[in-house]
Amino acid sequence: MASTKKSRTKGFPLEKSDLLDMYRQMYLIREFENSSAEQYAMGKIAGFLHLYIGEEAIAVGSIKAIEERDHVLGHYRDHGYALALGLDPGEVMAELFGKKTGVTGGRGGSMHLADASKNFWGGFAIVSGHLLPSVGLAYASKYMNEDRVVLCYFGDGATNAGAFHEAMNMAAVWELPIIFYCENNLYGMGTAVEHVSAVQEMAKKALAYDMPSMQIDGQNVIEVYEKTKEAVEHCRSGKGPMFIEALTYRFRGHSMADPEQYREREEVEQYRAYDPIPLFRDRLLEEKVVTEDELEEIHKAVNEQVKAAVKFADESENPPLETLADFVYADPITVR
Amino acid sequence: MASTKKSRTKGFPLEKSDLLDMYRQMYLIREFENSSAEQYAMGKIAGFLHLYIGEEAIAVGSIKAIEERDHVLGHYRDHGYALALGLDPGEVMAELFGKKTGVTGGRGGSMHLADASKNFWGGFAIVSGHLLPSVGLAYASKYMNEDRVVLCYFGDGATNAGAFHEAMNMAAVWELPIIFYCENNLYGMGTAVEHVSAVQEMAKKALAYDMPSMQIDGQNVIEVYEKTKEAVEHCRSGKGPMFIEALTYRFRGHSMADPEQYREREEVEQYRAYDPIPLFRDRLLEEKVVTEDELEEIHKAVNEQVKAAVKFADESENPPLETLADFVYADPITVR
Amino acid sequence: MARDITVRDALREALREEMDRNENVILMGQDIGAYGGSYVVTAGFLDEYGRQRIVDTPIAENGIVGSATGMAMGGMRPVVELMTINFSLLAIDQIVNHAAKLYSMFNGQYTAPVVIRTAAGWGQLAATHSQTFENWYAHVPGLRVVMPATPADHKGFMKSALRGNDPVMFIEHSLIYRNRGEVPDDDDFTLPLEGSEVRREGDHVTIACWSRGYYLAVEAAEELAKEGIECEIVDMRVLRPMDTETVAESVRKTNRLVVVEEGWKTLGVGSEIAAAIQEQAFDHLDAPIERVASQEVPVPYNREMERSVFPDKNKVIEGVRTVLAKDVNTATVS
Amino acid sequence: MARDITVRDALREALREEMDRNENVILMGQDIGAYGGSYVVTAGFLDEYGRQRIVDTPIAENGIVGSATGMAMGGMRPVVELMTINFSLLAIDQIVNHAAKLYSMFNGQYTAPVVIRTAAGWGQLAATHSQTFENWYAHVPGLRVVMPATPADHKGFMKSALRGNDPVMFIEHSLIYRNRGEVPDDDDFTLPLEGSEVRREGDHVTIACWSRGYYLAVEAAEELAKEGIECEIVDMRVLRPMDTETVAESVRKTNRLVVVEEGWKTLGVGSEIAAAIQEQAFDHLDAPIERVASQEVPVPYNREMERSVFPDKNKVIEGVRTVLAKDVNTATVS
Ligand SMILES: Cc1ncc(C[n+]2csc(CCOP(=O)(O)OP(=O)(O)O)c2C)c(N)n1
Ligand SMILES: Cc1ncc(C[n+]2csc(CCOP(=O)(O)OP(=O)(O)O)c2C)c(N)n1
Ligand SMILES: [Mg+2]
Ligand SMILES: [Mg+2]
Repeated sequence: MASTKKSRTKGFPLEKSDLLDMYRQMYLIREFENSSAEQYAMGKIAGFLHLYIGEEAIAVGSIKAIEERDHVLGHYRDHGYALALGLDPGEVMAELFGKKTGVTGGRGGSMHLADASKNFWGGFAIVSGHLLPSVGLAYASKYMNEDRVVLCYFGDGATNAGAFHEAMNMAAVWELPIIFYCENNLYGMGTAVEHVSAVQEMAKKALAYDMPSMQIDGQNVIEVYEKTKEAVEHCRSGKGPMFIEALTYRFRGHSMADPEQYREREEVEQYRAYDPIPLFRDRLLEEKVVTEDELEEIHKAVNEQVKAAVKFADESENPPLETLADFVYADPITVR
Repeated sequence: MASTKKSRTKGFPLEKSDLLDMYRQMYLIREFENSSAEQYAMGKIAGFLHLYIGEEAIAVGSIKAIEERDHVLGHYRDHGYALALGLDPGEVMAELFGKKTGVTGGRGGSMHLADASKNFWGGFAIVSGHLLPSVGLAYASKYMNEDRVVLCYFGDGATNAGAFHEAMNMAAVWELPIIFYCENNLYGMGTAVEHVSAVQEMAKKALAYDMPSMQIDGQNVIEVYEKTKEAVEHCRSGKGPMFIEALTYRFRGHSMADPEQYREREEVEQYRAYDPIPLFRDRLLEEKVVTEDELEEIHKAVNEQVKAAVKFADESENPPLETLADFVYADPITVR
Repeated sequence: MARDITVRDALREALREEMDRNENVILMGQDIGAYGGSYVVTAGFLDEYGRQRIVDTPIAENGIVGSATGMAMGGMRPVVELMTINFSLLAIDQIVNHAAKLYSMFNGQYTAPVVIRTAAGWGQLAATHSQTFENWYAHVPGLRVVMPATPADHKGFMKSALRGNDPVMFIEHSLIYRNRGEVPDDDDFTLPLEGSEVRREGDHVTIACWSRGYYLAVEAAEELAKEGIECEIVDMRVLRPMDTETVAESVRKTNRLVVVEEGWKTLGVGSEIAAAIQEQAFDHLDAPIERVASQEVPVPYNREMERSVFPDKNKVIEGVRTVLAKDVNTATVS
Repeated sequence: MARDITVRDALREALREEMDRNENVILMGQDIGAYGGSYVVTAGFLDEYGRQRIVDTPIAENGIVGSATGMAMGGMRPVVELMTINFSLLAIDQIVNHAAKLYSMFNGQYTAPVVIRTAAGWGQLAATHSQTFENWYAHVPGLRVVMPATPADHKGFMKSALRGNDPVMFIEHSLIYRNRGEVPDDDDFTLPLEGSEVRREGDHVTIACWSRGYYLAVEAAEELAKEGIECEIVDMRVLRPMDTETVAESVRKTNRLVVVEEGWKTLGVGSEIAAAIQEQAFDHLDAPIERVASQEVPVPYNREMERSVFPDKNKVIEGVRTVLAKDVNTATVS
């Protein structure tokens, strides 16, 4: 959510504090994940850990374009959304550690971060599964006149699932305020898009629903912000859903378990030239929005924050075993 | 399957015997179904009975355009496909009666006609369910170099189901010889297309898969034949799948249980002007392909055939109860 | 005060009353509006409530349940109608992996109290349209699964489901919509979503049943009573959480148990009841628990074959005779 | 001759041998090719057999199983890999309403012998990725459901599945791929897709188990043997058709039964085994059948919590002690 003042920084659609905030968030996500990879190697995090490294501009740019009341849902690669939405890094790290202080109390783990108080409904681990609840939230927003837009993130791989189609169609028929946000990183796990999708440009899939769409540069946080802003306005003005395809690339494996035998090292190296963080940093420096020193300060502060997050997670307790059966049912059960 | 000779009747892409055969088939489907409706009213047929009345040109025109080796699959509204493929009307009626002599031995009923020896794999009652096995049959045809095209029929309503999307995408990715044949009769059960589909033209749905498509007049059996022929050639030449949307209308309720409260009588009356049978008959007469007498002869023969079919069904036996558990497993089971 | 109404009318009343009480209650499903519902439960509702609240959906079961789940997350109270329980298989990922898990997986942060109405039943509809999967849903923590028999239960459970906070599989049966029974005259008549009910007392044998099976049990019990055999009938009503203690209590008296169900026998609900009762009333059983269930075949269209698949009064009677025939005195402790 | 190999290698051998034997056998699934398979079962296969036979599919479970079913109808022998059994819920309509029914519904005209490989298992993967639904599939007539424990069974069943004519749910377990055992040195080694197996003899108690549960049972039995308690272990192996007679036979000797499973207890496979055994060996049971199963909660991510959900050696031992503690002499026949 951008600051509300109207002043803008030269060459940018946002003012300096917002720009620095975005930079800080991207850097935070990156460092948080680098650290979590280390913690994983040390055995403090287990199960699946999917890193967002290389894709940070999408979460940060798009979430900057929405309001606090808007809804966010994403898939399991969800650290970026969580941190961009302002969830506490310590509590997120604690969740990765499975601790009681984690954002979902150690029940969800990396794939299931959520904070209902921030309208972040979660990371979801069934590919394409959350697209349907996302449609329902948009329906509720419209039905109850809440003026809340839904931002629903998913990958290129998810667009081949039937649930995607059902969600797109219903959102279009019901003219719902939802942005289908496709992060096209060219692979679903180890499978390249061209082997499994009839079209390479995900945005084409919106044609079947007469849904407006855009294809954007997911490595450029400012473009992401601006285009998402447009889409959000489209949705708010009652024109129905929008499909955004953000072109991106993940620099790490699908999850920590991935031996990455399906792509060449050179390919990864090539895409590293489009690392959204240096790209943004260079632009901020070029346009003299910030100085190296200011950036250094941000880096230092973030590094401290990440260290503190790990410490917090480390020192937190496991959830008590007696609470195992909590939250299975919301209403009481008396029969055994 | 059209006769192989090259001679053609003036103004038509087929010779007289084929044209009369098509007329006869359409008339047979119509009379067969009128009769089955009566049998239903008499309680000899039960469960669901979905009539194809008004849509006969599609099954007849399209099946004329394929070869015997090609595969056909359709949904539960399947009498038309069965009769156009040459299944015996007596055995089809017997199936509707649930008799042992029925095409599926009384096990399938109206919704599940099939004759594997004619590569008619069945009517299927889960909306959109058969689209996926259809894709698999096309895969097998390609993999085993069999040069068999798959004709897969379904309704407008089926295009909103996830399975449709998964089938379309896989067929396109794998470049399979399959025709997705959408019978757009404007309603899925009692629900008008515009209330449930983001696009009114089903053919638009093929855009998401870069799949070529055509929208054709499903009331014109000759157009159906010609366009299907084109599509079949497209598939045979290895160019991958094709989507056909045949515009049509069903003159009767969705099934015998339908009180038809979702549409006005006038609407139905309007569409009756596009009854494919008189349309075809008038054209055959106009172009002097046939005489009234010849038609009369066809009518008489068909009427006899239908009467005989009912008699055959009536006189056939129920399947023996001892065979109930046959065909659950193909290989023997010895444990109890 | 109470009135004698049908199961269908009990449902209609419950839905209407809750819609009138809370404007965030909406109904959605295939052909529930213009068509009036496949089993005519919502006939007339579209005219009364309009397209905003009576939503005809695409044929997209996963989509319907999934979007309703989102509506519920967002504060609405959607009632989904899945035409038949057979089609719920297409929605089962949303039911089991989403609706049933959100509350727990996200540590109690939010609930998704979607109510899924669907109908079991048969009637020469052949293999894919004649199944019942209450046993599957009853396996899943996080779901409440009701499968009522009486009009009062249909009404009371539906109203509770719409006031509660858990996702509910509400399983109706196409062959009992016209069955009648007393329903209290009270706009706030609700019933807790748990607990079995002894509906008939008897000393000789217990019959555990639910939904249409309850009516079969009653027919059988009436016939057997003529011979002096008194059946105690326990209507299970709610299959998750399942109250087997009421059955055990009854078995401690009758020492014999028959379970009636329309699902296939292997791993049907009866298997759980049998397993639980042999735990809870081991020393009281004088005969093996008998399960009267469906033949294990895809259901054929042919009428006689179909009838031979499903339980009926006679098969229930036969089941009772089987458990009575076992003479406890011949039992050998090996 | 036999070799000591892992479950994973047994599977790899079976798939390779059958692919070499019949060129219409193909493998398809998400990431089985370039990635090598989530559980590395098909690593290297793409290079060996090429894209024609090792088909990386879209993330479309219903689509994968449905199209494989069509391939099987058309004369091919597809082996589908569904990454985990959790995702099979998205394919369950094709599995249950299509593959399992075509042969019967169309009166024996054709079969669709698709083989569906999928993995149960857990490992801090949280609620949607830690389930096992063998009980659901074992409920369905028309399906064969195998869930083997030993490398030999994995190999022999897979080869049989690919030579047989029925659709097969072939359920593996992610936590036993590295377990080792003897496998006969024979390219034509197949095993009938039915029948349980007594794998360890003992007089005091019978343990029925399958898949990973078998290994837990062995651990428990070894520990109990030190105290002189001898467990008879029956590996169920095939869950449909289910051979409960072998269990009953064993119970007629031991008079006590414990079932071990990783699914939720209510309506798990254990419920069917218990229900069947109380029918088949009623007079021989000296104690209620005990089910050692999962806690009935969506599985949490936290390691300790997760471990507390699933059975382990100690819980099996506890189960055995429970059935042994029941003193038959105190049993009162009411
Ligand atoms: C229904 C389902 N099928 C398979 C999986 C296993 N899986 C997890 S992530 C993934 C790839 C998804 O790719 P994409 O949608 O492109 O997102 P990305 O990981 O590239 O961000 C797969 C196949 C799953 N979680 N759910
Ligand atoms: C998965 C599934 N959902 C719902 C139904 C019930 N149903 C049967 S036919 C039908 C309408 C299908 O409409 P359409 O595809 O347009 O075909 P038409 O009947 O118009 O030829 C519905 C909803 C079903 N059989 N299967
Ligand atoms: Mg991707
Ligand atoms: Mg239609």
